[in-house]
Amino acid sequence: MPEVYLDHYAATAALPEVVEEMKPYFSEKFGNPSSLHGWGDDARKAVEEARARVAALINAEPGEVIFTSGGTEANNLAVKGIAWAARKKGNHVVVSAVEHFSVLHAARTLEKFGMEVTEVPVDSYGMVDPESIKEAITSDTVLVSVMTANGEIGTIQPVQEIAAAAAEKGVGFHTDAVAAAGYIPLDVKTMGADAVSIASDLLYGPKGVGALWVRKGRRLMALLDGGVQEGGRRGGTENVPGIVGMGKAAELAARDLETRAEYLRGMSSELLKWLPESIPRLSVTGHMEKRLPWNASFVVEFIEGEGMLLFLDQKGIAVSSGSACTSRALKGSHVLTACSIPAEIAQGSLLFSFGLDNKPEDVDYVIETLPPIVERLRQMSPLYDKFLKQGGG
Amino acid sequence: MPEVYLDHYAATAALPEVVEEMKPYFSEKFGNPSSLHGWGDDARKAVEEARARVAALINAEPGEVIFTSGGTEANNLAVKGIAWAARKKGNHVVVSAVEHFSVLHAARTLEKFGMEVTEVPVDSYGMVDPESIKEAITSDTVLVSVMTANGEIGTIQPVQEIAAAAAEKGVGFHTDAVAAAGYIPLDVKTMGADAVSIASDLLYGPKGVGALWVRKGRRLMALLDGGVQEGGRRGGTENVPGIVGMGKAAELAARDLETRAEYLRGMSSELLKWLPESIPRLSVTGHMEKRLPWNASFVVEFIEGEGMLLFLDQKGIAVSSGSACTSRALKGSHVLTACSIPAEIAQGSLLFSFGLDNKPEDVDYVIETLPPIVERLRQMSPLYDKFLKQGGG
Amino acid sequence: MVEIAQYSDTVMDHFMNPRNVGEIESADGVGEVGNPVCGDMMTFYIDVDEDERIKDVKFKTFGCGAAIAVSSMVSEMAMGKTLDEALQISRGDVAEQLGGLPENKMHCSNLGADALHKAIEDYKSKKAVKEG
Amino acid sequence: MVEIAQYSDTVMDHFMNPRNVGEIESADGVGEVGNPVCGDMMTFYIDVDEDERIKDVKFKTFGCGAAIAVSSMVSEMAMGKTLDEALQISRGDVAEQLGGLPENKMHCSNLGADALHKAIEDYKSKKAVKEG
Ligand SMILES: Cc1ncc(COP(=O)(O)O)c(C=O)c1O
Ligand SMILES: Cc1ncc(COP(=O)(O)O)c(C=O)c1O
Repeated sequence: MPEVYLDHYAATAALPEVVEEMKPYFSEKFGNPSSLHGWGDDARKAVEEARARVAALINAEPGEVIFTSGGTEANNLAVKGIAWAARKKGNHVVVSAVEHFSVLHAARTLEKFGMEVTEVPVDSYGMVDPESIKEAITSDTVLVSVMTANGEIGTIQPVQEIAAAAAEKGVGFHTDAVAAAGYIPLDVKTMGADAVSIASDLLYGPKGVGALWVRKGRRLMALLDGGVQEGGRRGGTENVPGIVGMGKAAELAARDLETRAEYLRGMSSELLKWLPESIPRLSVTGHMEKRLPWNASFVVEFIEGEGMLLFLDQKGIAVSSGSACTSRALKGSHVLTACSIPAEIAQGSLLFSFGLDNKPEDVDYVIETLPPIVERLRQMSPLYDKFLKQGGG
Repeated sequence: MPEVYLDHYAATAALPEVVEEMKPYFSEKFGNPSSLHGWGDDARKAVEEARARVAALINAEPGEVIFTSGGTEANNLAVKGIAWAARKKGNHVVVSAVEHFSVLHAARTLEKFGMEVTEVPVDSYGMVDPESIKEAITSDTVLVSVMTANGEIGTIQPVQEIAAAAAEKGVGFHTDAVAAAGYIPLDVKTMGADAVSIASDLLYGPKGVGALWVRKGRRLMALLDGGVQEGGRRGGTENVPGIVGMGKAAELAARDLETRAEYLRGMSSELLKWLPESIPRLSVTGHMEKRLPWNASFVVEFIEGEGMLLFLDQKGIAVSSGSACTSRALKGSHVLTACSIPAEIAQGSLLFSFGLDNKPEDVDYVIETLPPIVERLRQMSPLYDKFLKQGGG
Repeated sequence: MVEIAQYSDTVMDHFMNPRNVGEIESADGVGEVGNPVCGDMMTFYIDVDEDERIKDVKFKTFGCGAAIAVSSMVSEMAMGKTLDEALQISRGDVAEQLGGLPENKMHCSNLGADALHKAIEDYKSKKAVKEG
Repeated sequence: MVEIAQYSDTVMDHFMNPRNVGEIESADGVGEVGNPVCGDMMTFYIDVDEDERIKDVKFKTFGCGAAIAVSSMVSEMAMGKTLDEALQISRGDVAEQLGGLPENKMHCSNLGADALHKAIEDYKSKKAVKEG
């Protein structure tokens, strides 16, 4: 049976070069970067080299990059850290309705502490209108956070325009680039953001590492209090091997960005084109043009995602879904809801996320494998029954 | 030249078995534990096995263990998470003066948000008196946090008595066991704590992983908002290889606890005995009996720690110091200050932390190497001059 | 810690090869429970013989793997039982027969017994109307 | 990002092999700066010839590697200079001669020039007293 992994948004395999680069930092060059001896020196140099590599991916200054334990921590640090540091200036935060939970729930925590949060809606492609950001900003606003691109539906946001809208009103702007970094060019010198989150895993680096870039001079309250690591903005002994791995992954991602994007786009656009042709009542979610190259996301009517996942797994195909049943919290995707997709249709969500290890044949295999699965589940579905009886089909 | 690493408190080398166990989780079993397919299953099983192993080290239920990015995050989660979850009940927190910064500074952040913090003093051995905890608790107190043992001076606290004092008043009790876990037996069923922090690094596991045990039913506000990973108490894609490594390290630490402790105690007690005999005006810090087996800490009068570290590094010996100049924040150790050691004497702090890779000969090498270094630095010291002129020596 | 979806072999078997999928045209009783908006919806059809025994049962289910497996198991358990016996089938029995269900699926997806009971009630009320 | 202690080769050389360590008994001028409580303390001793030139300089320092290297470098820079020239030696010059100092050590450990200037002032005030 073929093994076709199409869930790179959930997890990627670290590249061999990345693992190779990390290796010595577990047991040989195992020092603590704060230590004043040879072991400490080796670790410190490795961390600073990784910092420079990560900075280069987004054209930032190394001194402005803070390493974290992942995208979630980077987002929490940005949202809470910037809002709290500015809480004497104002108590209002603006986010989009399609942010990742690490931004949305961080904002909800701010609410528990008396801040106000405006969730700006999106259109049916999941796109934020920069005008609506402008309108949401009040004299009390201290932070706008809108993601660079959404991983679930692939939609790339007009961040530059949103940044300009925030800047015009003198408000800090954070963008979660976890799903985008390494796949679309990002340049902090021109994008106008004050803080950018990235994660290692989507770059084929190790899990458990991420980074927050924060523009020099932008005030930030630490989330993990402790020592003065990371300039006092993130305490805790540095995860040296993880950081080294992320550094290597960022270097490779920067080097290969265009070829990777082109390769992934080739496969995803095939699937985006052919799957709707092979399966009736299946539609693409997200924006067709302003779209991450690795993302191919759909909703399939009358059936629910988990069943598709389980049958696909039996055929060696790994994907994910935004359906309620497939989420551990048993809630349907807030992103699909924000795109005005009815709840029962959102239950049939399917997300194919392409990666470097995929081959064009994988698309063929999916196009061959999925239709009978959908058909089988539809045959069991009372909704499909009703649809047919009402003359659909 | 010998290479004598005596800074295991700052960093340890991951054991070969640990690295071996982690390896497949970077690029082969690289799945996301939340994913509903074979790759996800492998990752999920690995994380749950690691959770059981970490739980076993402190005789806890696996379901009560939350993985974090290290000791610092575990402490921040415990202190802020418990205090914030209980903020409607009261707004007072009690900590000891010798806590790690990840507890002390977390408490200071609570202060910024309107909570009150009492720092309970210690005696000259760094020991907390359970009576003083009782006295510090008010009707507004929601949390007491006192570490199991202090890594800088080795002193083991009377946690059971402190836990009893907190329980008597119905107050939650957290203990930071980062420096103690794996070296003294810990049993959450008898110690009476509500939350216990541990870190992987001191167990010869990888950096960037830690865990917080929280008694079932104890309310906790998440610090990293996001997905429902870790039961909704810690969002973010799990650091699977790191967690697997910590699991293995915890398993080995539990298995070998007694032999390790005995072996380390043998070396550290030699140094604690002989160094004061070889160098005048050098004293042991911390408690002589209630002491972590790996710790040998001293202050050397008239000279400053960094100079000793640099000369020792030249001789292949790696240690650390609590002096102001050796800290990145350029502040002297708050632990030594809390033990009423005068600031100019605390500048001469030296911390030897023994590890499994040390040999008894390492002690001899230190005893042979350190005295001429101290002598040389003293010859340069105006303080030593004054001391000699005042008839000391 | 929240338990995550991990299905027993029996659940997987009933999901992959569900028994009694389908519809009974002009069935003696029909029961529908759940709501596609919440993610799970089941329709049960029964035919009943003179001895008040379920002589045929079919179902259609929209929902996750657990929901489908539950429906299949309920249909198997109900087949041939008297209505009174069938009304004794509880959610707990179904989960047990399936070798357990993930904790977070116990409530939302374990609607099969409810749908069956509703079909029985439907049969009874239709009969009452006929006889009344 | 806070710069961490990373010493240049010149700093390490002056730290490991400091020049002019010691004391001058009944020196023409003595200058003491710093405070052991803060972690750095330096005492400079100078002897001055008839042309107001520093003919000998010695120091003792309590403090970190940078403090010792700074003292050594200042002593070398001062040796043979006229007092006026020696008064021109600034903290910046010293750091530059050392090939740079870590940023966080620039302020606290870079007291050597101050101690030298204090010793020169001491010499001058003693001379004024003698001549006055
Ligand atoms: C857009 C976005 N932001 C943040 C995160 C959180 O990253 P992590 O799970 O590495 O903490 C994700 C994870 O998938 C993401 O897609
Ligand atoms: C007692 C204690 N608590 C917490 C920590 C923080 O652990 P980490 O640096 O792994 O975040 C340390 C680190 O040395 C420690 O010694």
